[in-house]
Amino acid sequence: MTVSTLVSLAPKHDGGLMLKNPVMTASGTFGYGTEYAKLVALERLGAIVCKGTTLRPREGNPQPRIAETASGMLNTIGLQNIGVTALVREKAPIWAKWDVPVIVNIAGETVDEYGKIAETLEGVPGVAGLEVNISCPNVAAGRIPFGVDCDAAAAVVTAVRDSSSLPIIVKLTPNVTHIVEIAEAVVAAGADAVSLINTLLGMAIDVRAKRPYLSTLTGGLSGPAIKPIALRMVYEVAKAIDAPVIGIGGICTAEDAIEFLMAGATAVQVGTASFVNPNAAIEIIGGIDSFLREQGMKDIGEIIGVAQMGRRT
Amino acid sequence: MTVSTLVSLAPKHDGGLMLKNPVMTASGTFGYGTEYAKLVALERLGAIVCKGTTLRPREGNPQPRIAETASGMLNTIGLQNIGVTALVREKAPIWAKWDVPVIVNIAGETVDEYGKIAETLEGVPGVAGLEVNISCPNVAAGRIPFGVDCDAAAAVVTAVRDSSSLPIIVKLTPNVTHIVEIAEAVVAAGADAVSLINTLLGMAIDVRAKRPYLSTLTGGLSGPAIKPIALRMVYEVAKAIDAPVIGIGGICTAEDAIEFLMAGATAVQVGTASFVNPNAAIEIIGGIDSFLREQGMKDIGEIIGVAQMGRRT
Amino acid sequence: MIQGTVGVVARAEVLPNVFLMHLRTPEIAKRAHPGQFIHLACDDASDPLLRRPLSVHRIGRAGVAGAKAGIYSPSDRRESSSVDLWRPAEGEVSVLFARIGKGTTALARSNPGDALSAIGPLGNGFSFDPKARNLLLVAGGLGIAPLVALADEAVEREMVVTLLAGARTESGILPAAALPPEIEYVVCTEDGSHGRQGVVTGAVAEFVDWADQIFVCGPRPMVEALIALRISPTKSAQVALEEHMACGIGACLGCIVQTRRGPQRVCRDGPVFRLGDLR
Amino acid sequence: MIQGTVGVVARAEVLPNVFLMHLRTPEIAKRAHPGQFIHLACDDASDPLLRRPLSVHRIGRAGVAGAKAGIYSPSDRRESSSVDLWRPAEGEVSVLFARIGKGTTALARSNPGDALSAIGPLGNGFSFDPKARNLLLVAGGLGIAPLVALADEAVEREMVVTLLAGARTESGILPAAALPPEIEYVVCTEDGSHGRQGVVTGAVAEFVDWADQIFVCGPRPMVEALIALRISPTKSAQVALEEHMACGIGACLGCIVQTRRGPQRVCRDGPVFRLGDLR
Ligand SMILES: Cc1cc2nc3c(=O)[nH]c(=O)nc-3n(C[C@H](O)[C@H](O)[C@H](O)COP(=O)(O)OP(=O)(O)OC[C@H]3O[C@@H](n4cnc5c(N)ncnc54)[C@H](O)[C@@H]3O)c2cc1C
Ligand SMILES: Cc1cc2nc3c(=O)[nH]c(=O)nc-3n(C[C@H](O)[C@H](O)[C@H](O)COP(=O)(O)OP(=O)(O)OC[C@H]3O[C@@H](n4cnc5c(N)ncnc54)[C@H](O)[C@@H]3O)c2cc1C
Ligand SMILES: Cc1cc2nc3c(=O)[nH]c(=O)nc-3n(C[C@H](O)[C@H](O)[C@H](O)COP(=O)(O)O)c2cc1C
Ligand SMILES: Cc1cc2nc3c(=O)[nH]c(=O)nc-3n(C[C@H](O)[C@H](O)[C@H](O)COP(=O)(O)O)c2cc1C
Ligand code: FES
Ligand code: FES
Repeated sequence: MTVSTLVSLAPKHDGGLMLKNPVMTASGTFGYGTEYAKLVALERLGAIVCKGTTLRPREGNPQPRIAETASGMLNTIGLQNIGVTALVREKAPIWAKWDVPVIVNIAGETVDEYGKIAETLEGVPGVAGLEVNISCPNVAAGRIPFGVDCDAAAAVVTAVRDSSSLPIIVKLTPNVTHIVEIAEAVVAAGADAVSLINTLLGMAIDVRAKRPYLSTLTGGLSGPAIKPIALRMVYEVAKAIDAPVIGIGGICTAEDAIEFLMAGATAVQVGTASFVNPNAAIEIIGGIDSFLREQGMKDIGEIIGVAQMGRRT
Repeated sequence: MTVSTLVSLAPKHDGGLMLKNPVMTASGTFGYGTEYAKLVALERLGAIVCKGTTLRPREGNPQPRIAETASGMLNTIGLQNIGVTALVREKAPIWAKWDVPVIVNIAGETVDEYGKIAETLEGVPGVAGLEVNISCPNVAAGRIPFGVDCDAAAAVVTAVRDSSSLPIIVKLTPNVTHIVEIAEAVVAAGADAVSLINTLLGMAIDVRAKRPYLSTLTGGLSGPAIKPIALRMVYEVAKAIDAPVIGIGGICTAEDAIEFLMAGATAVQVGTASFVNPNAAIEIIGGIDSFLREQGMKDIGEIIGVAQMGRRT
Repeated sequence: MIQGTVGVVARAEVLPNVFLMHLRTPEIAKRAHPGQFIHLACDDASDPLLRRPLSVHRIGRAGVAGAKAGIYSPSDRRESSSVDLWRPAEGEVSVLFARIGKGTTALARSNPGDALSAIGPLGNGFSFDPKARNLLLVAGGLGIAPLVALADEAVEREMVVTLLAGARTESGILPAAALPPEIEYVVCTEDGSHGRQGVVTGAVAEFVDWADQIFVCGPRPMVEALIALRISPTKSAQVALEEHMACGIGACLGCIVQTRRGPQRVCRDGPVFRLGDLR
Repeated sequence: MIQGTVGVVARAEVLPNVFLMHLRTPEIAKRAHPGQFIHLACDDASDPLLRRPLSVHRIGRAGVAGAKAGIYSPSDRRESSSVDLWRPAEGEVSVLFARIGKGTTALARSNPGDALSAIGPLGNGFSFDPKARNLLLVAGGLGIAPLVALADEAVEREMVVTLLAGARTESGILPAAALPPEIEYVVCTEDGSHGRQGVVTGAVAEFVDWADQIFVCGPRPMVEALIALRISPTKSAQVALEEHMACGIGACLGCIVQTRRGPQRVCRDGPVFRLGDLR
């Protein structure tokens, strides 16, 4: 019996951004893919999302950049990356030869920057889609993240939409009261899909030094600790919007991934878990397949959103 | 050498709600205190906050009510409690004999209910203060929690303030974009102190049953998993407001508590950790004392807010 | 009820994925009654976070049939081979548990000599009807765990005990050596691989008239089948329930079960309830 | 670089709170170079979450002085007593680590026979200057861990090695038996309880002219003191750095260190850097 795990991340887009399975690696946690080439059978992945890419190269933040917390970690990498020009020159040609779609995660400090990055990536072989990270601080609005405001978020999406013919995924921040409103706003502005969640804003304090542990005081919390929050948000957003949702947050095992799919996610991204187990995504793909077989199911679609149906009694 | 750990939770209030040490037990995690009387030397606690109390008794939610998550737990107890009348009759007289202040956590579904509960508790011996839980759904506003809206939150505080001469702590929900704004609003409305955080909204899915695990679909996430988020919010709020902040969220050890104090909390509450170790709060009190001695400090005030000072270099 | 450290004296996998552990804890052994439980921490790190409740399986106490003679010093480490596998020594209690998730997996890794953090004994325990002489014990799967302590005490009191034990297959059935020899042991397996074929509740009818009192522990569907039998209230049928627990002490209200007496906490008002009170 | 399971063959507390562990991992043993590290998972649960990087302390490989003869089957469990404590057998590598936090505490609890998840060997490793003959190795505290593998290989290549090892007190100093016998071992303790009194960097001046090449591993202040000595670049001084790591593979950018060549990843571009490149 063959089981189909094909999913489309952009059903309204030409080409549709079809993935052979719904398991992707999350931005910032799998580098440019190349770092893992020796350990992981990359061609088996649904897709790879590369490190957040900015218009110009960035050196990122001072040390310390990471702190471990209970079942999680805080990071403040500060979007260190080679910049979109180097990416087009050095990374995209490698990806073009791979048998796995690579999605470029992009980040700007102004609406204009987002548009320019998207423009630079237009028509570049090896780039299958864009994931627009709107958790970055909007320098124009006093460093408030774009993603906490419906209008700012929509403006970013419009700018990217206007500069790109690629499928556009918009990555939402969880640090908001009503994530559904933001999701609705970005879909209305032309997002093909949304991905959530990015990291939760957190802090650790070094009690010996009597100061915040990370160089930038706060950092982004990721890992299994945040899974329940992510799952709740995915459930809420999937219920509200008519576009694919990509679930992210603390996914380590096939069971975790299936929870997100059942909550309504069309696909998932594996983040921090890849640090712990570079083959986490590959093992999850195998585990989902086994689960579907065990349940006598023929298509991944049979589990997507099933937990939306009803209340437990 | 003696070390002073005395703190005031309501410096602008007559009496001040002085605690012999800054370690309290959190609402809903220590029952009415009586449940732990055999295992824990209650009189050594800074204060006890009792289970959330409503105007009328409540039976709470169906099973399952709790789910374990990575370094955390979800709960949907649903404010099961004996109601304020039974509390005044059965519990307060016991507390009046204890050598530890007991603060009553109160919860209403309308602004009016908050006022009525506060009225009922006015002048009752054994009740040292009120903690106003504004995470409850505001039935008048379509079940949106009071605590996510500055005006609704302020209205609750005003109602309680008008009905009570007790010190008032307002307990904030973390499920908001800008927690500082809510904190400022409740302090402006007359809160003597704020406590944070309540639980984060989360979900778990039972992949075998293909539905959300908890009877109410979502539940509140607590435990070590949420500590980094809580600490960040305490840091932000303590920097912004001119009233004591009580830090809550994942505190298990003295080091955890000291992180919150250094972030600017005047006191802390121990929640989920008491389930794991009923003597967690007692051990934390001892650990803070040892830390102060080790550092050659004479007063707990020497660590409160020290991490607010500066950036790491 | 105490909170403290207990020492793992022995651990053995007595059935596939089922572990028996002897814990040295004179204070709990002194106080424990059949039907009560111990709340055990599985790990010092925070995942798994919560304690796990396990029934007192047998109690090592003078005057309890399950206890072997002999006094051990607190530092005592015995190798599994030198332990009387089935009977905890004086000052010890044993627990019998299935390895199902991360908590019990961590517990199953404990070695003799390890220390675990425990709270106990917790809950109310079973109570004997002073007039009862013939006792029927009905166990589904690992529900047998608390009933063995009960059987020990009943034997001590010279009562007549029949234990009906059911499991899916023979691999879920304890050997007779695991039980006090004085009792009658009736085994049912769903696939007929050991004892009678069928579910354990099917065999209950045969013994119910004979029994003066009935004690039950097992999965929820089994308990419901027994409720459906409408056993006469004069038999004082008691059932030990399970619910997911956080505190184990009555504070969190996580373990509520609805009864005819209103919502009750399994950890503190139970885990033993009158069968007739359940809905 | 492989990801796989390694077997704990032996574990011993060789100094107070310092553990030596032999790991059976033919694939890593075959590939590892001195200065590289292994990224070890400490627990299957998610707290602690991240792997912990530990240097390859000695390598059991034919042609490496640290290796003892003998081939072991994968199922091999040796008791600590029957192991050559200091030398891993062929197909094994050893790690030497301080128990400081929850990760190393969990690791220190591993028993012979346990399996651990490992990724390795990772990082670049030390490199010999082809013209070098006299090597000066400078270790602060547990910084000695990777330098022993280096000493083994240098001895194999018939180089002349002096190892300066510093610690707070004698309880932090490895016995000479822990090192290849061919090397000169100079001990410094801050309290003078063993060897010379003072910090190890104080003794460096005496050997620096003699040395053709210098290898350093130790706490950051020690490294900074060495940078301040402005050792001639002709000595090709190399230093193994530490930074907090998540991936260990070059993907997360958590372990960046600023160098004269720009930001570098300790895990992939290092952990060994030219002393002269550090700022
Ligand atoms: C009073 C009482 C006595 C018990 N006695 C025994 C016994 O003697 N032998 C035995 O094998 N089992 C017993 N159980 C069940 C045992 O507690 C669970 O099997 C165990 O907690 C599962 O933990 P886990 O981490 O391995 O599984 P997981 O699936 O990881 O557990 C996840 C969560 O569910 C809870 N949980 C899962 N199953 C149960 C359950 N059936 N009851 C309560 N909580 C559960 C755990 O506490 C945890 O919070 C008893 C339960 C109760 C309430
Ligand atoms: C390349 C490399 C090689 C190392 N080799 C050795 C060795 O051979 N022997 C040895 O004893 N130690 C070595 N260390 C340090 C060792 O990794 C840490 O002592 C260990 O990770 C501490 O973990 P913990 O959980 O016990 O402490 P915790 O304090 O709980 O660690 C908390 C967090 O900090 C990180 N961390 C803490 N200290 C360090 C550190 N010094 N370097 C990197 N991360 C750290 C941990 O990974 C974790 O994320 C090496 C470090 C690196 C980077
Ligand atoms: C070290 C690190 C770097 C990250 N960098 C980015 C990034 O550049 N762009 C982005 O959108 N998300 C970034 N993220 C967020 C992850 O892609 C993911 O949304 C988040 O970590 C939650 O998933 P997880 O719990 O599976 O890690 C980063 C996360 C980590 C841990
Ligand atoms: C089982 C449970 C019940 C709770 N009930 C209440 C409540 O009635 N009122 C309230 O304000 N907070 C309640 N809380 C929230 C806690 O007081 C605390 O704010 C939260 O758990 C975070 O702290 P922790 O991580 O230390 O548990 C409850 C928490 C738990 C786990
Ligand atoms: S487990 Fe907390 S009340 Fe029963
Ligand atoms: S640890 Fe991830 S890049 Fe070095």
